[in-house]
Amino acid sequence: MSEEIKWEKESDMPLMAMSLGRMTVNKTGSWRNLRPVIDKEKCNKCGICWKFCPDVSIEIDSEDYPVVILDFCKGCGICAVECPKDAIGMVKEA
Amino acid sequence: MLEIRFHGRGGQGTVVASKVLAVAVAKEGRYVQTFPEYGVERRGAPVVAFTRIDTEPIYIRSKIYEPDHLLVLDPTLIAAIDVTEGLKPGGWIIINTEKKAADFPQFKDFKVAIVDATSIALKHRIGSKAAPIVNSAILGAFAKITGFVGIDAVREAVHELSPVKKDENVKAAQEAYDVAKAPEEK
Amino acid sequence: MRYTIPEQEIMCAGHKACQGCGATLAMRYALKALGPKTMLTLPACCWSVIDGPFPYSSVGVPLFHTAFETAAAVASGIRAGLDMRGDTETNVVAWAGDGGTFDIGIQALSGTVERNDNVIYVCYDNEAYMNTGVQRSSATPWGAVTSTTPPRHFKQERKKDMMAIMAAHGIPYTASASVAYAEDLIRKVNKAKQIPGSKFLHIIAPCPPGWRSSPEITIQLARLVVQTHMFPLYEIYEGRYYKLSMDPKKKPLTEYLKPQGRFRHLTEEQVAEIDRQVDERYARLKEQAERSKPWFEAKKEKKD
Amino acid sequence: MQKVMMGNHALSWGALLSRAEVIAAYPITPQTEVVELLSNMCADGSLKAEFIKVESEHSAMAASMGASAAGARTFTATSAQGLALMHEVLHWATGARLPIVMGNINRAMAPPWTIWTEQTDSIAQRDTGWIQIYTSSIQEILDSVIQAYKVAEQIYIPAMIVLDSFVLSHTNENCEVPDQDKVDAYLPRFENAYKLDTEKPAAFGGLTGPDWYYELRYKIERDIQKALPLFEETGKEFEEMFGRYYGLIETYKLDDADVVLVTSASIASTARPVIDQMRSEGHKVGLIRIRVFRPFPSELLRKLLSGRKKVLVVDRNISFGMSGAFYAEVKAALYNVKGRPPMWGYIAGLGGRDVPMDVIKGMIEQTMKEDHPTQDIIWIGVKR
Repeated sequence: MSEEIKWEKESDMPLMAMSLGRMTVNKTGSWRNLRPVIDKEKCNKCGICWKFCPDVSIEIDSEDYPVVILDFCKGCGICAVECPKDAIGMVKEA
Repeated sequence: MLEIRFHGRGGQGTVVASKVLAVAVAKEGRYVQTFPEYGVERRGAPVVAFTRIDTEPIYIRSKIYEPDHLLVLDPTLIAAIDVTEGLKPGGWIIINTEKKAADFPQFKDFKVAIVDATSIALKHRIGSKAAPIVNSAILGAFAKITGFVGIDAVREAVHELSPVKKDENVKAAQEAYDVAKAPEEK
Repeated sequence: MRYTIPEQEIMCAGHKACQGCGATLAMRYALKALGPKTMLTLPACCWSVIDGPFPYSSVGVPLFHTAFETAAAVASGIRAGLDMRGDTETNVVAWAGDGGTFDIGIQALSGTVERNDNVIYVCYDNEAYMNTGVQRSSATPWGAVTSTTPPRHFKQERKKDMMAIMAAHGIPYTASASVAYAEDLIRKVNKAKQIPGSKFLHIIAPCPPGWRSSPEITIQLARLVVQTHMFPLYEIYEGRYYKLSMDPKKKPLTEYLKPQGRFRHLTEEQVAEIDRQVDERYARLKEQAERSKPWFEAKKEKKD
Repeated sequence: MQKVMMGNHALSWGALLSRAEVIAAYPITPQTEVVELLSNMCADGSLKAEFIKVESEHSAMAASMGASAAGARTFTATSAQGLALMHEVLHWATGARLPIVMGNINRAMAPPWTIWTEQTDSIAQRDTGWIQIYTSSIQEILDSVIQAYKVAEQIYIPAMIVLDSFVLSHTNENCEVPDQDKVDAYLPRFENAYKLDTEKPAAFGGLTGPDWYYELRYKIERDIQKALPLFEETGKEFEEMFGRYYGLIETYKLDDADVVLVTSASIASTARPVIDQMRSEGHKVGLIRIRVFRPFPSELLRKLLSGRKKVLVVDRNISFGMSGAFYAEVKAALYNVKGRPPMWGYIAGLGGRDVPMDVIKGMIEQTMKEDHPTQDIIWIGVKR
């Protein structure tokens, strides 16, 4: 995870627009209005949801189940559509 | 400062001749500046090149309007253009021709010297019959007649700058040097 | 769990892509295949925004942002610079959208591949200038609506055949791919990595805002575009030898067109016109693949 | 080694001696001999460089950027239309802080088609953040390539070496080719501290908002200003090693001069014998040749010009709707100085019109005759 980079003056920053950190500072979870919820009962651990996530927001846990990283998931819903077992539902964010 | 103008046709080696002279002069430790008449002339068209020679660094960078001396690589140009335009009275005109110096009465205000550079070039098989390359020979004659540059420096420069037939070009320069004669002072 | 694509994530979360962005998946997959010893150059395109603002980045490899029409030329320069400093291993990749490839960047691209410079050029194709708000490009398909081709005057020209243009340069490897077929896409990137000279990859990347489609059907569309023969997946070796990566039974075109707002205005006759174009092109492709079979067989025998 | 060479070849030799590693260039009259000789040098192995034979000047600069970003010393050359085509990427090279060195042969802009000299092509690029060195001899062209790398690579600012079409590009003259060993000692191998590096992956040039873009521009300006002392330092170092000094400007018989001619490039060279001639006629005239136009040596000019009786600036370029560029900038530099001299601005030699000694003398004489300049542009030799 990257830390937010803060400068006060020009001498703090590099010579040119050169990146110093990763975009993981940007918690895109706030973009989401629908949240994927995984039903472990139905999940067959195929990994298709992980494969098709454009936001790198699904991780595989130690038991091979997918886990949605809510800090970053934008709620596009691809995982729910592509899940062969209908194990992912999209629920409204409160 | 000496200012010299070269007249020829595109493809005859006129610009190269001016460069060879410059290299020869530089080898003798003097300052030179040489440049063609800038343009987009094509093969066969009249071509002009200039050389400045001095013992001091040369700063002037304008064209040469009143040259001290001329080299005419192609005698047919004499009828076509006024080669003497701006030429200072008493200046040398060195002409590549089969004719005699006396055949150029129109140049009475100048000193005319001739050399048959074409025959010398053909003898040494430099260029083709249709397009002999005469620069080496005419420079040999220039060295002899004017004494502005030594034949050794000319030979070296010719050798250095000839892309092919280096030895033949050197021989042509030497032969022209040997045969060239300044006309008697009037 | 059975991973069908490499586990390693080089691109990170937090990037600025729209929900359901196909171009982002293209990058995620490509980087998995390319690995960390890769340098990217990126002209103006959606990815200039997606990667993130200064001083952050999401791609996880060195990236040189560059002017719209220069991706290929900058890649050539990076390659030459690395080669001169003794690094002939690092993958140099130009990563451009359809605008930077089909249109404004085609001159530099043609120069780079004509010289057969050892770079991989990837065009992620979302079929319009999406970064500036969906204006038509020469990659926009016939019939589509964009902000410069409104419904009453939809795109009247066919999509430029960029694959054929690249093949005409005779480069060693040209391939099309879709983000719905991640394994195939990754296989092709891996192949491109192994072949010296210029490689061109053309990746279809659905764009929910531009295509006026729901973000959740991005993969479905990327699959249907292949299944309807709208965007066939194939490879071209040495500019001459064609190989279909898959030859699916053609699905009705409407399955692909209907969910997209950009095609909603089309009449049945107009859909039939697209269908005709698709069939014509697919038949030609199959013919080219058929003619190339002996070459692939000879190559296979040689290997055996 | 003593040679007789043309200005274009002096650029190629400069690149060779600087050990340029990547060259990306596209031919254009009157620059072609630069790339032809470099191609031959690469082909015969005397120059160990990769020559990318790009399809346009735009790609020449783009490929140069890529090579420089990858850490290689990079060279290119162009002229006029080619330079104009590069315009966008010239800004890019500066913004990306890539110390590329480029030769530009000053050729007048079309239409109408023309190939003769004028500075408007490079003057039009003065706001791109490139260092601009206007040369006035073949020797200076060669030496300037080496010095330009030395300056550019210390401050991560690209540099352009400018020479007159034909008058310098195609003129052959004596040129001392420095020893490679000595050039190597003067100009060490380039190590780009900000190169693309897979060990330290970073993105360069990403979207930057109003909060920090401003500071990045500030840094470019701060660093290009550093070139002013750097030219003097590297010039002195160059003089110690090679016996020739190159600074920001060159002065001639300036000390007691009442009337000072300020100009550049080949006109400044022809002006020297004019000054000699007029001095011998008893006129207290002097010459300043502006060599480095970007960054502009304002402070130095203020020091040298304030208190003079009259200054005339001769421009072989025109910023349409204003005046000659050197004139405008010399005037601007002196505006806040007490005792600033009146300044005359002449336009001469556009499109390669020859500027011989008598024309230069005429401008000085006209200046001496008039009490005060009455117009921003004095056209010399217009047929009207």
